[in-house]
Amino acid sequence: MLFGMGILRGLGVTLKNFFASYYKKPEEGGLFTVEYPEKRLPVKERFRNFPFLVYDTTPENMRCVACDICAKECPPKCIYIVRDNDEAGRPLKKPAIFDIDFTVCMNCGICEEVCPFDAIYMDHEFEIADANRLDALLYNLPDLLKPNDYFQKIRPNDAAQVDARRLEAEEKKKAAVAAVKTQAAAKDIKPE
Amino acid sequence: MESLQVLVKAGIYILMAAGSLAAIGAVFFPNLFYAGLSLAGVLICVAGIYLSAGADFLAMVQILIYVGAVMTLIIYAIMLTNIEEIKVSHLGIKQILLSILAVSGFAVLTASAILSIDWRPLSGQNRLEVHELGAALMSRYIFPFEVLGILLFAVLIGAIVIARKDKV
Amino acid sequence: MDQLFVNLKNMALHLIGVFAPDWLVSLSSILISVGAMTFLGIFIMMYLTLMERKVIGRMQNRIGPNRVGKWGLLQPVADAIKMLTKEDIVPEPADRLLHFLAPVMIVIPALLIFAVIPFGRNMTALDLNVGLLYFFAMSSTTTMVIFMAGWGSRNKYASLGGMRSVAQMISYEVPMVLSVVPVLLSVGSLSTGKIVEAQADLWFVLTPWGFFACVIFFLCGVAECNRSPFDLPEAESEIVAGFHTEFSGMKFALFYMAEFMNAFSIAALTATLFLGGWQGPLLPSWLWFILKTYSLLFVMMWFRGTLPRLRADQMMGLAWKFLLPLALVNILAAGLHLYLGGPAGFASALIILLGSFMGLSKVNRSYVPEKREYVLAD
Amino acid sequence: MNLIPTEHYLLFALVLFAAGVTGILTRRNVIGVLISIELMLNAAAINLVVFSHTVKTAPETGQLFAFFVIALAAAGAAVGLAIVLALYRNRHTVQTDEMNLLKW
Repeated sequence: MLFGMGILRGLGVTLKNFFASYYKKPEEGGLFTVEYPEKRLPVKERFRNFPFLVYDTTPENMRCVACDICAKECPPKCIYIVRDNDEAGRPLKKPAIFDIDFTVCMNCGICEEVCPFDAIYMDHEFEIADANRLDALLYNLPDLLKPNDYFQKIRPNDAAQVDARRLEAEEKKKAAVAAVKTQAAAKDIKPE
Repeated sequence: MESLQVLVKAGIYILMAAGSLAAIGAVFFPNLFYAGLSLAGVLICVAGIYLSAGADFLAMVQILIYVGAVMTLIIYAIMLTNIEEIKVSHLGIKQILLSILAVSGFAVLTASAILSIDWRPLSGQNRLEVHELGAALMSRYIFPFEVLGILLFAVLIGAIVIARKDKV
Repeated sequence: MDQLFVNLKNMALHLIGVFAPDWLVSLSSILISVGAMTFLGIFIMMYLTLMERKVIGRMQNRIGPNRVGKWGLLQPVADAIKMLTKEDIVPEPADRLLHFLAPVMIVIPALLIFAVIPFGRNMTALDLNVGLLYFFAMSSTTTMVIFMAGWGSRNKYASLGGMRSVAQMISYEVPMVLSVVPVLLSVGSLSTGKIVEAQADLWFVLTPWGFFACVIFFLCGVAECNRSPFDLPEAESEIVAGFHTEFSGMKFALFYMAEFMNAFSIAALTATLFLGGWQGPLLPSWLWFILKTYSLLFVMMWFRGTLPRLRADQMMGLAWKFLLPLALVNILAAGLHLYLGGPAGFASALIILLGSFMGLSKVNRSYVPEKREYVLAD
Repeated sequence: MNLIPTEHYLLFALVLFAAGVTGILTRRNVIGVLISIELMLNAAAINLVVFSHTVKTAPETGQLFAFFVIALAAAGAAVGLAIVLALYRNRHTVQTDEMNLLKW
């Protein structure tokens, strides 16, 4: 073919691309850059950033029972839990201190998988940069606690499954309690 | 307007002074690269002198050929030959003084000859147009022009043959 | 409207003339032009960098700088501040004098070339009757300065880059000078002003030899300022950054400025020689000049956005084995066209040029091995 | 054109020529000698241009011959430097006084 044809075709492509970027829509070859701070791409549901603790209605009855499984399972060991105990010294099912060091956490989500009490889940909040490195990113209990409806807002499907499972466990437990109560009722009728 | 001419005259004298300084630099700099650069300075000052003498085509040709090509040749040669030897690039101080003495004798002689003659420039000289130069080049001086062409052609081939590395 | 800037300058001169002696007036007229040129040079350089980044961005489907200022308009200011405040490192073995002198001496010819460019009707700063030769003289002095930069910084990459870019600039200067000869044939004068006046009714690019000369001149011009497909000497992947490796801060800004000013003057001269400089139907003359020059600059950036870098031997081969013979044949065709005149000349020039173009491209066909058959082990 | 009396041009050319001659006499490096030769040729070219005003000949003679001088100087420099390169390749030196072997 003629000497310069390949070059001209290549130039044609870039020129078409140059003008397309002005009037074409993103899908059909137009400009698809999302200018970050002003416009944002929606975060996918399964996106996982640093974990947070879920509480149902008020921060007091949070789901975490300080069983320490997540602290053991965490690969980089960035979770630190101290169990709370009441005034008499008996241990309670509540953590007194629950720290996660976000500079160490690698967002792997293992704590979410191993937690038997659906207490800890991965968050979608990633703009948490801070000036000083050491204590600013060491999140303790009050910072980690977030309500359940926030959990439903950011991960609707997972939250729905978790709630369904909890409800069903609730029913089963209530049924079991009811069954125990009926048996007890039946037993104490006989002995009197 | 004559005050502007004073300015131009001063400019020419400055150019001459710079040219001679650069020439002395070109000769006496131990570092050859500096010598090359001061030669370029001389060439540009000489181009300025041509401009003042009314030969602007020549000034442009001078810059184009000399500073563009010959300087590059010289700098290529400097970079390709042995660099360490640059430091020792002057004869002993005695020879230098002797040669300066001899040359200044010659210079004084010629200067007295120059100053003794009364150079009256011809009146009615106007600035030469480039196309007049071209026409003359093609009519009166066609022979030297052709000879120059052949010579440059021969030099082209000769330089390549000499500088070629692999003696095939 | 057309003579806007000329009247502005005359008004300023009258103003000065009121209370100054006449030699000061003529001096100030020179100073006004020089000041305008220098400001233009710096202004062009700043906004060419922005234009280049925006255009190449848009070609690659991204936006290009739009953070600083409205559409990134203040980006050059930000770049300038960054470059000026950056620490100016002089490598220890480097030669102090050369390292300092090189950036200074590369900007001087870049600015001097502006004197000869006709920005509009009688808006040429210095209408020399050897205008075009002045341009070639100035652009050829940069070779020596590039050597100084490469050699001064005592760095292997820098001197290698220096040698390569000088070799490239010299081998592209020959076809560049020869491609301008047909224009001189038809105009008869070297002065850029006369060349533009001669293109009042017919732009040279519309004649066959004019088109080929324009392509050759533009390609050589792009190679002359080490841009786009010919930027091997300062290719990041090849030899770091070529001759300006060891320069940072203000010195690098000067090199950067000189490169863009050269690009602007090449585009301006191509427009002057072949696209009829400031000739144009309606708009004021200087606007026509700006339109043509910036469209040619767009083409330069277009090259940069598309074409891959040429290898060293391809680059040299293109200059000596393709552009030079084509430029010589072009002179022949232009002579024929002017001698015969009319359609006969036009046709003969066209035939000769197309024939030589096909012949040269056949000769320069790079060696492509024929299809290889692979014998698979059974 | 005669802003400056001709003598001053000639004196400037003389200075250049004298510098060139001293350069040739004192330089040990061959390239230094070539640089001095360029100086001398330039001095001659200046005289040619200046004399074209004072001597009654065709006005463009001086300039054209200066043009020829420049072209020849470029040719001379090209061959000279080619010889320097060849010399350097064989003798690994560019010092003038080490080239005393007549037979190659």
